[in-house]
Amino acid sequence: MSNAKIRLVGLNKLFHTRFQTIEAVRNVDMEFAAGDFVSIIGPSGCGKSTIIRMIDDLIKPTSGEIFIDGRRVSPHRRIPPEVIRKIGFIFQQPNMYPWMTVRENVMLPLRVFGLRDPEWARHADALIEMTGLREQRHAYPTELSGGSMQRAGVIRAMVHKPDILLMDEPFGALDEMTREQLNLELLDIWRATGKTIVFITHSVQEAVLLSNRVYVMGTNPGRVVDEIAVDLPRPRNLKLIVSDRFAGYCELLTGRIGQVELSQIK
Amino acid sequence: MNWCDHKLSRLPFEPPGSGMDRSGPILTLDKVSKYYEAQNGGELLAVKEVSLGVRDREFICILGPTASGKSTLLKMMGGIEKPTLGTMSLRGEIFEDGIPANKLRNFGFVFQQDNLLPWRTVVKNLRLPLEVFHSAGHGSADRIAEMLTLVGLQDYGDVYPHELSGGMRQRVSLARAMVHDPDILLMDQPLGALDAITRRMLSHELLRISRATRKVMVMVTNNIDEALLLGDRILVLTALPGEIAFEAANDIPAEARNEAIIENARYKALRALLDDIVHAQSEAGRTAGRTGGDGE
Amino acid sequence: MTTTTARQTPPVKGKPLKRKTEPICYIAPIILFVAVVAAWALFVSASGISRTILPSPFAIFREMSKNFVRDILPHLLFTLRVILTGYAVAVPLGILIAAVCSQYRIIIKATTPLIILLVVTPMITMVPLFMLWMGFDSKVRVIVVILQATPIICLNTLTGFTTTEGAKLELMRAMGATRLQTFVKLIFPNALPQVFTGLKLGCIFSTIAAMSADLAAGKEGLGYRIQQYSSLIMTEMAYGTILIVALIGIVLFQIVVMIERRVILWVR
Amino acid sequence: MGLTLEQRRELRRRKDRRDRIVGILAPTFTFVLLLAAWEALVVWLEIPTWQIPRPSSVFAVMFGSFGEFLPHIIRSYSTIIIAFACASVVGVALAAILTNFKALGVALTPYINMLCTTPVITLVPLLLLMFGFGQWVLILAVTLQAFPILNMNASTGFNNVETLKLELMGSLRATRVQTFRHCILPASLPNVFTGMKLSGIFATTACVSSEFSGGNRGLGARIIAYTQFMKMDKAFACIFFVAVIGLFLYTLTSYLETRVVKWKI
Repeated sequence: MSNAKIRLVGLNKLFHTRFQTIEAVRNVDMEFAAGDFVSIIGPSGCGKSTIIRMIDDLIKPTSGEIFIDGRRVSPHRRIPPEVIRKIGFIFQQPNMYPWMTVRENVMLPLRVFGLRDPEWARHADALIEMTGLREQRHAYPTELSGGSMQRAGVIRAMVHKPDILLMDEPFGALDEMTREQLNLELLDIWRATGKTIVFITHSVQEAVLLSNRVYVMGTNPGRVVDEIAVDLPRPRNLKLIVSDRFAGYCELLTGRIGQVELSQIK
Repeated sequence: MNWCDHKLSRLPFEPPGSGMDRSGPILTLDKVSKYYEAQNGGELLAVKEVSLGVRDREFICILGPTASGKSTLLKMMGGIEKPTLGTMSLRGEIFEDGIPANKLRNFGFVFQQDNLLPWRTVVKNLRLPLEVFHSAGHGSADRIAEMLTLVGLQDYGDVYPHELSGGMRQRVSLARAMVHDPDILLMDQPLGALDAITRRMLSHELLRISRATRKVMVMVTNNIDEALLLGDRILVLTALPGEIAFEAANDIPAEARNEAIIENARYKALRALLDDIVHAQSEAGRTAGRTGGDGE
Repeated sequence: MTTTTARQTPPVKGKPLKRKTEPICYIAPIILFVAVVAAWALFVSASGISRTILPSPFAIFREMSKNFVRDILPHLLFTLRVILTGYAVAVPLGILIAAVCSQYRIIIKATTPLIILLVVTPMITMVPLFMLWMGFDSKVRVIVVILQATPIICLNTLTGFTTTEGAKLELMRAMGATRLQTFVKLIFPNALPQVFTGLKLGCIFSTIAAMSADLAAGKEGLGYRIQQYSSLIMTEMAYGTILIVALIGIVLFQIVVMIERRVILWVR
Repeated sequence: MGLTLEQRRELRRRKDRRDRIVGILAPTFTFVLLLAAWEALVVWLEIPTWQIPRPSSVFAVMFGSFGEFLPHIIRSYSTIIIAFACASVVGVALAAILTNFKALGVALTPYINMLCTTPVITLVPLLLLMFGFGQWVLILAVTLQAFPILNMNASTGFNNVETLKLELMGSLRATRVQTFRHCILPASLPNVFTGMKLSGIFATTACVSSEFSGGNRGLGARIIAYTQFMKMDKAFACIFFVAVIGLFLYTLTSYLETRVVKWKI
C-alpha cells in the first residue's frame, strides 16, 4: 500500500437519466501524495466535478476503489465521520450563508462537527486574521466583495483542520486581478499548512502557477488523457508568469486541451 | 462551423443619417463628468472630465481597476445615464444633456449579466428592440434569423433563456444589441461573468463578428488579453474618479490577432506594459483608502 | 455529477419541458381519503355517537344525493354567481389601481399603507352596514366580495410592479423606451408571478367574503343553508353543504393555478 | 462606487432614515385627508348619524363609551391573538414535518390547501353544536382558518432552498435537524413571515365572521347588534377596533421580520 494520501483505482461513474445513460467517468486512476498540490483541468463535461465529489463521498462510484490514507472507502456504507473530518470542500461560487455573519459562516463546520472547545474558536479567528478579514468578520456576506467572500469560503473549509482540500474551480467566478491575488494567498496557505490540495480549474495559467502535477481530462466519456509534471521552482510568484518556462508549460497544456477539444468535435 | 463569409443584407429600412462620413469621429465626448449626490450633502465623483472621439469602424477597449467608473462612462455613452457636466456629440450634432431618447436607435448595448427577458423566447427577445423602435415590420423575421445565424444559435429560436448556458445567453444578448443595425455597439464587460474556456471562445467570436459587421464597438473589460485581442485602441482609466490615465493604439497586426496571439512579440511587450499600468491604478485606488466595492 | 450545462442539442420544437408529477402525488391523497372515511365510519358506528353530533359519512352521502338538486343547487348557483361576479370585477380593478399607483414613488409611499389597512381590516365587518343601506339582494354581497378581494390583489400587484430589477430598467432606457413601452414590455410581464399570487389570494378572500355575507344576510346562499341546517339539527345536510363549499373553494383555486401554469412558462 | 464598508453602511442608514420619515408622513397625510373628506361630505350632505356617522362622532364614541366595548374587545382580541399564535406554531411545524417526510407531505398537503380555501366560518355553527358555546370553539375555528396559508407559504420556502446551499451542509454530513436549523429555515424565513402576515389577516377575518353567527360576545356580534339598533357610530367604532387589531398583527410581524431577517439589503 503506497503512502499516497488519496488513491483512485479504476473509477467509473454512470448516470442513468430517463432517456439515456451518461458515462461521466471511465476508468480513472489518480494518486495524490501527502502535501501534494495537483490540478485537474479539462473542458466542461469531462467529469472533474464528479471525481472530486466521489472523493468526498457526495457521489458513490459505479465501480472502482477510493483509498484515503490507505483505508478503502466502502462503496456501500457512508464514509466514517473521522475520515470526513479530514476533508475540506470549497465550492465554485463563494456559497456563504447570507443569514450568518462572516465569522459565523467560517465557524459553521465547528458547530456541525460539534467541536465546542474554545481552542477551535481561537483557530477560526486566527484564520480570519490571516486572510485580512478581521474588520469585516461581523459583516454580512452580501456586504463583501467577491474576492473576500471566496477567501472566507477557503478558510471555512480549513477551520476543522482537514488534511485534504478539495477545490472545485474556487476562483472561476472572480475577475483576473482578484484571482491572481487569491492564487498567491492559496500558495502561502499551502506552504504554511502542508495540506494535500486537489484543485479543479479551467484556467491554464492557474494550473501551471499553482500545482506540482496536472491531470488533463478528456470528455464523453470523462477520462484522464495526460498527466503533466510542472517542476517550476518554489516558492512561486507573479514574476514567474512572464518567464519562458512558464509560457512553455502553458502552451503544452493548451495544446493538450486543444487536442482533447478537437477529438471531442469529431 | 464558421460563418465568416456570411453576406449581410442591408436592412429593408434605412436608419436616418446612416450615410457615415468617413473622416470625423462619429461619437465624441467633451470633458464629460458624472457626480452622484450622496445623502450627506457631499458629492461622489464617478467620472472626471473624460474626452474621447470614436471613429468609424473602430474597436475601442476601456480597461481599469474594479472601481473606476468605466461602466458609468459606457452608460453615459449609451444614453442610460445623463452626464452631469460636459457635452457629447453624435455625427456632429451637439447634445448638452447626454444622448436624447430618439437618437438611441443608433446604439446597441450589451450588459454584463445577459439581461434577457426571461418570459420571452430567444426570437421574442430579439424582437424587443424592433418593437421599441416601431420597426418590427415585415423584414424583421428574416433580420432576426440572420442575427441568430451570425451568433450560431439559429436552431434555438423558441427556447426560453433559462434553458440556455451562460455563453449562449450572452450570444443572444449580443445578437439582440445588433438586430436593429445600430452604428455603435457598446459592451459592458460582456464576457465578465463567463468561465475561462467559454470566455476565450467568445472573444474570438466577437473578433470575427466585429470584422464581419464593420460596426463601431466600445467594450469595457477587466481582461487585458481580451483588450489586446479585440481593441484597435486601448484606454486605461484611473481608480475612482475614473479619468483617462493611458491611451494607446494597439499595433499588433490584424492577422496576428487570433488564437496564436500569445507568440506575437508585440503582444508580450504590450501585455507587460498594460499589466503594470492597470496594477498601478488599482494600487492607487487601494491606497487612497477605498476597498474595492462592486465595480461602478 | 457534472454541472449539467444546457443541452447542446436544441430541445423539442415549441413546448418547453413540463415537470411531470410522479403518480404518487395522486395515489397518496386518495389512500388517505379512503382511510379517513373508513376510520370515520368505524368510529361513528363503534362509539354510537349520536347522529346530531357526528353523522356517518354514508348517511351524509345518502342525504345529500337525495335532496341535492332541490335544496342545495339553487343556493350553490347563487353563491357561485356572487363569488364569480365579485372576483371578475376585483381582478381588473385591483390591477388597474396598482398600475396607477405605481407610477410615482410618492404615490406608492402614500397609498401602500392605505391598501394594507384595507387588507387587514376584513370588509365583511361592513356586511351588516351594507345590508342596512342597500337591503338584502345579491348586489350587496357582490360589493362585499369586491371590497374584500380588491385590496389583496392590488397589494401583491403593486409589490410586483415596484420590484423590477435595475439592470432590466437600464435595458429599456438604453433603447429610449417610453414610459408606456417600459410598463407594457417589462414591468407588467416581470410582475406576473406576483400578480398571480394576488389572484390566488383574491380567490380565497372572495369565497370567504361570499360565505360570511350569507351568514350575516341570510335568506339565500350556501352559508345561510348551513346555518339553517345546523339550527334544524339536520347535521348530515350541514356537513354535506360544507363539503360542497370546500369543493368550490379548491376548484376555483386550482383554476387560477392552472391559468398561472399556462401563462408563466419561463419559471424553471 | 469604491466606498469603504463603513461609508456604505452610513449611506444606507441615512437613506433608510429618510425613507422612513417619508414613509410615515405621506400615508398619515392621505389618511387625514380621507377622514376630513368623509367628515365634510357627511356634514355637507346632512346625512343622519344613523345612516353614516361622522368620523369625529365615531372617535368620540370609541373613547367615550370605551367601557361598553371593552368586554367584546377583550373577547375578540384574545381569540384572534391566541389563534394567531397557535396557527403560527402549527403552520411552521407542520410544514417542517411535511417537507422532510415526502410520503406524508404528498398525502396531506392537498387537504391542507383545501382547508385554506374553505371558509371555516361555515363550520362554526356545527362546531358550536358539537362542542357548545365556549370561546375556545371559536379559537379552534380561527386557528383552522389561519394555519393553512402559513403552512403553504412555509412549505414553498422549505422546498425551494438553493441546492448549492444544501450541498454545503451535505459536504459537512450535517444531520437532517442541523440542515433544517442552519440552512433550510433561515433561507426560507422571508416566505414564513409573508405567510404569518397572511395568517394574521385570515385570523381577523375568520374571528369576526364567526362571531356573526356564534353567540352575542365579541366585536362581530356587536356590529350585528348595533346595526340592528341603528347605532351606526358604535358599529363603526367596532369596525375601527377590528382594524386596530388587524393592523397590530401586520405591523408586529413586519417588525419581527426586520429584527430577525437582518441580512436582507
